[in-house]
Amino acid sequence: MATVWIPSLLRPLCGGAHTIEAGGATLGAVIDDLEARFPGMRERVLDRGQIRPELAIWVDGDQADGLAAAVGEASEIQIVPAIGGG
Amino acid sequence: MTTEHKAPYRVIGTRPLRPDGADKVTGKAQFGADIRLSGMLYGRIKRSPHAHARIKRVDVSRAAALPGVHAVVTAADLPGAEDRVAELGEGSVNMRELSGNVLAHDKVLYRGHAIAAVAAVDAHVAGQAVDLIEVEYELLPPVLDARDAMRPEAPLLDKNRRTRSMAGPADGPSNVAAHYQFISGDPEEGFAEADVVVEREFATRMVHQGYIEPHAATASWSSDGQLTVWTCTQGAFAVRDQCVAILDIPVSKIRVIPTEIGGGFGGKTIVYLEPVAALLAKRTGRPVKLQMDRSEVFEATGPTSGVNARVRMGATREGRIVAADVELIYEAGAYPGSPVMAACMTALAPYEIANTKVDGYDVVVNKPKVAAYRAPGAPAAAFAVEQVVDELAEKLDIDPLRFRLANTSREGTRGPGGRPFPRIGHEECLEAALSSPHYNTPLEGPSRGRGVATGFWFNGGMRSSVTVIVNADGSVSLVEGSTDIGGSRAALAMQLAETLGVGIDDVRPSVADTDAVGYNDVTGGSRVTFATGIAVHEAGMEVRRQMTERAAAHWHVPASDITYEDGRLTCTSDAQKSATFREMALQVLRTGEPLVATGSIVGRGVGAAFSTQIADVEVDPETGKVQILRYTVVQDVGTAIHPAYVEGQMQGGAVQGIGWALNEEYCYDDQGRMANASFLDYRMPTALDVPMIDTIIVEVPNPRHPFGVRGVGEVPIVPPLAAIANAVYRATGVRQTQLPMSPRRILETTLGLS
Amino acid sequence: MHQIEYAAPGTLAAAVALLGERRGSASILAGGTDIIVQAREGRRRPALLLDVKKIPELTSIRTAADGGLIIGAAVPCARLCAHGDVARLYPALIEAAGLIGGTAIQSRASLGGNLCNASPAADSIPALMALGAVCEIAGATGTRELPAGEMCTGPGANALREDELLVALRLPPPVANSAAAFERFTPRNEMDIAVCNCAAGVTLSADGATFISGRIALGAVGPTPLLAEEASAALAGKPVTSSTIKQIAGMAAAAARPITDMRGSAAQRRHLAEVLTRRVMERAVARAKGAQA
Amino acid sequence: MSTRTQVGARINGEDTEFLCEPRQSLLEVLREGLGLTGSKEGCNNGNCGACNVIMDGSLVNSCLVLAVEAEGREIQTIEGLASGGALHPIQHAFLEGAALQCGICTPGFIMSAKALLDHEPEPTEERVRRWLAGNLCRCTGYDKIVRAVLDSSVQMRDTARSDGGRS
Repeated sequence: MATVWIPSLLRPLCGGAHTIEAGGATLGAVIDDLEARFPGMRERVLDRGQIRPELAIWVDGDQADGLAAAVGEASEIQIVPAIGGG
Repeated sequence: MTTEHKAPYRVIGTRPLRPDGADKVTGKAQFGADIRLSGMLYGRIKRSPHAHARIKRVDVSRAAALPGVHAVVTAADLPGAEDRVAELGEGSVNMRELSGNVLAHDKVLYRGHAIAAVAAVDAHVAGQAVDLIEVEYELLPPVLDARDAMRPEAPLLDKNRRTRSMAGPADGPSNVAAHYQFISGDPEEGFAEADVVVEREFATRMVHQGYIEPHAATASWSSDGQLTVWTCTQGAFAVRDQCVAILDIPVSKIRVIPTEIGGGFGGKTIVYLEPVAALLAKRTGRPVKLQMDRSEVFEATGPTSGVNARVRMGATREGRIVAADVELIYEAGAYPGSPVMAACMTALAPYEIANTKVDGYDVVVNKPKVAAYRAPGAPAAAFAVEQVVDELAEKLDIDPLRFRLANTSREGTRGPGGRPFPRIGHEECLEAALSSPHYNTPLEGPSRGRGVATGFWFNGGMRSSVTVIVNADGSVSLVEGSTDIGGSRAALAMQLAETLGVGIDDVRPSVADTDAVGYNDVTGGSRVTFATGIAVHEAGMEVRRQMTERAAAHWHVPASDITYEDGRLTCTSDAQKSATFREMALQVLRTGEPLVATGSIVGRGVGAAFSTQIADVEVDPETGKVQILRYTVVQDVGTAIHPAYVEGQMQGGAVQGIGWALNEEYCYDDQGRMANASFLDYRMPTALDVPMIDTIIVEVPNPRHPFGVRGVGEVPIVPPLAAIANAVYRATGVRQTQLPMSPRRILETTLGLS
Repeated sequence: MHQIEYAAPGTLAAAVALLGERRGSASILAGGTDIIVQAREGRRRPALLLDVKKIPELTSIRTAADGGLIIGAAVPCARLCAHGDVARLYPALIEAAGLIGGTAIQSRASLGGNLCNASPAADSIPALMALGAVCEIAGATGTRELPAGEMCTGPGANALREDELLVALRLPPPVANSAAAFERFTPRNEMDIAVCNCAAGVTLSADGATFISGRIALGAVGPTPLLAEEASAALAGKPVTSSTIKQIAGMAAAAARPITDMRGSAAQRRHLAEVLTRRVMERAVARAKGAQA
Repeated sequence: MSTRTQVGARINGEDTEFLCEPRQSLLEVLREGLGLTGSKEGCNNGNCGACNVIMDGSLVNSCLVLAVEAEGREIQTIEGLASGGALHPIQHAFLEGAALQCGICTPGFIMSAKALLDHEPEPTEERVRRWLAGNLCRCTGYDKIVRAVLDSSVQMRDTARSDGGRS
């Protein structure tokens, strides 16, 4: 199971947990798993089936290109706002 | 302190002349305004004198009738842009808002907001025509302060705006465009554990990047409907894609040619003039050049946010920071998009703190829409946090650098959102500062003080492409698409020379237009030497592979028999068969297939950059003037590819920060008019205001870059505001919670003058 | 910029005639460092720019019969500051004129332009006032003289009639045991406008123990540079001590009528008026004593 | 529509004639009329020094000189500094010392430095900083620029000395 860090403003959706173990071989599958257990999660993270442009989802230290990003058994997933630089 | 020669490298770490340098010292280099085309017209923009008003009527007839005027355009000439968010590589931009910022549709939201544009035979006639454009306004009350704008009764800039957050959109309309929050651990429990708690509020003003080159763009349409745009930009592809969206034309119809760029610091990442020049050029059938004057640059481009911050931090008697609570309110300007989320994520990054809460608010006000500015969001947050950290250290009677060292982030420390740091060099920076000659030289004399501060900034990855062409004489052309603001052509050419084992003089780098090289995200986020460097390395390795195959065919041996080392191909099965890269090129490229390789990458494995800085100041107790006596920048750069330009980034960032700390600010009257939109009254440091800036390059290689590169450009501007504030405190005994620490502010806070 | 005409007459008479013809629609172009910017920004809209740099009277530095100097109104600051007699006789003027803009501005900007532009914060005007400079003015009806302190009548407004131009500034020869000094305060060390500036001229008794007379002028603390008259008058007969200087500085500051703008607050300017007056008086006294030694 | 004036000036050693309107600055005519775009417009009001040129031996902001004022004057711009393909020692010192990043302010700095070293061959660091205070640079923090000017002054003195020895 991958570990997903839940952003503070989404924690009310999942009983206040800071991290949640979720299953799936891809990022999309992990989000499906979260949605199944904590309805409403998907639409906070995705827009029309894509990662919301204002968000960045990191899998094991790299920003995921999309929902097909591979997720391993011991993966760490973080959901954070996207950042610009100067 | 720079290691001039590192054992594994031949080219990296040396200081060759930059390839574009000769043209820049002789005046030959072409910058944005230097474009001159046959039959070219000159454009000028009509701008709002009001900070907030509804546009009731625009009458361009008198302007259009002026002899010498060829066209006048308004927002009505722009195709309606969709209300969608376009990905431009630098965070996200709402296209309708981007279009509205280029030419106001129905409301003007800040003084300087563009309303119409004129093309004429020369700039003087265009200027006269602009004066003849009549605009009727319905004045609306301006909102100029973020805290005022957050009040429920505040006038709304956009009645359809609802606060966005991960919790979903809010119910009612608001000037608060977004709310960000990060909580880890249990902050209240953490504060309960603390023996010392410090809480303070801070405020900074809007400031500008202050690049010396004003924005300039020239557009020309061919008779078959192809648009060419010349512009000084940090990202030719970003300009292309924004023009495509705003003008509603296919990508295949537009080519953007980046000129040399006279500074950007994040401010040249979004379009202002390009789509307007394109409209005027289309209308007139002639090339049109638009360039801003300095007051337009101040009033109508994208400065960075004024900020309100509240910071509360607690530490144990032993010197361990156990809790932090930070609230950051950032002005977005006229449209959403302040860098507050980056501020939230950088504010506490230098420290490992178990219990933290950070809230950030992105608030629209009637000021120009902010753009990126060097480490966007981080300096103001560090100004607040690093003073509170300093105060904790003082209360605990611990040396401020040692206090930071005791709490430093390390590999594995989790930041906001739970992301763990990879290998970072903050600890090494602090140690280098502690053992620096500067820190170990006592500062003596009255009204003098020494301050330290530390800062963090992300590195960007994003997309880069390069093409490497091996010429028949063995020289190598490097075609890249990352516009070069501060010497990146040199840094990339050096990485290619290193990869191929050839001399730096054998590599000729050039920045290509959008039709001549693969996609490249903007030059920003400290990403080019890192990410485009990876693309260069990839292309270089492909050249090596192809060259090895050619050599194998030439020598009639299997490729597996050939080694490539230090720029020499050698056949392991026949030592007689050995040739340098150049010799082999001469053998195989005169007649065989041309040798071309590309590198196209998404920059993964970004490093993280830290800088620790030491400032000595003297404060004139009678005038309040702060003089910088000595200044040292310590920075982990991963690997310094070209140490001279790495030092240059460190020095330049520090001095830009010194300006921000001491004198720079947007001064507004209560109607939202900027009172100091000139280089005379927007007081950037001159050569006489600063000393030599000492640099200490720390090299903790980024393990995920082939040469260990970390982004260098942005982080040096993060610590100076706080370092100087801490120094002023030591000199005067008074904490400076507002910027700029101008003589007036110093007198007000030290003498109670008001 | 709007359409303008340009003329560069070679004689004073021709210039005065042209001014008379144009009846207020002409502006004088000396160094151009103010007028060109103002015309470009639409703050002034002269129909004619009258370049005075070809007129000998405006571009020369001459010694007057009384031993003082007559400085052409259009002499650029760089030439003024490099002039041996000016440096010897009026170091305070060099301290002031040398601060008008950076190096490139110095090549063009002039005392006459600085004075006629009548900025409340102009650096050379308090120095000219403290030195007792007199304006030599030419016009359709002849020439007249005016104390430098009376040239500015408001922000950006001067006492010249439409047909007049400033020809030169006449500086009286320094009397024995006298000296002046100038200082300004700016947030940056260069390329900045004074938040407050101050010049003081003092004459001491032969033994250096008593003030005979003095003149203190302040800039950027009122609509025009101003002479602190009470403070100046109060100096006569006072002992040369730090407490006198402190007292006079306080009186000078009391004469200030500053406003708050983006360059500084009223309170800051009033405070600086006192600090700067004290500092320039100390320097002027030291200089007067040094001159005597 | 406009009254154009014919102006004759010696620009970078060549007698040059051009037509201009009185409202045009020397900078505008250099750039748009004569194609000498090495002088840059950073502020157009004399506060940044990017347009600095040398007129009759004096450093001026070309944005604050009317083109008509150039009549009969000798003007030197960045384009006239290198002789026959060889960089001027100041240009070389800037290149060698990494005294430029974006490069937009560089021509102005080099012209200012030349005016300084023409007047004062041995300036101190403080003198260099004061002289260059009218030139804004936003990239370098001035450190390497000041060093480059000091380095070139040494270089030029050495060259002058060895030239003197020969003649």
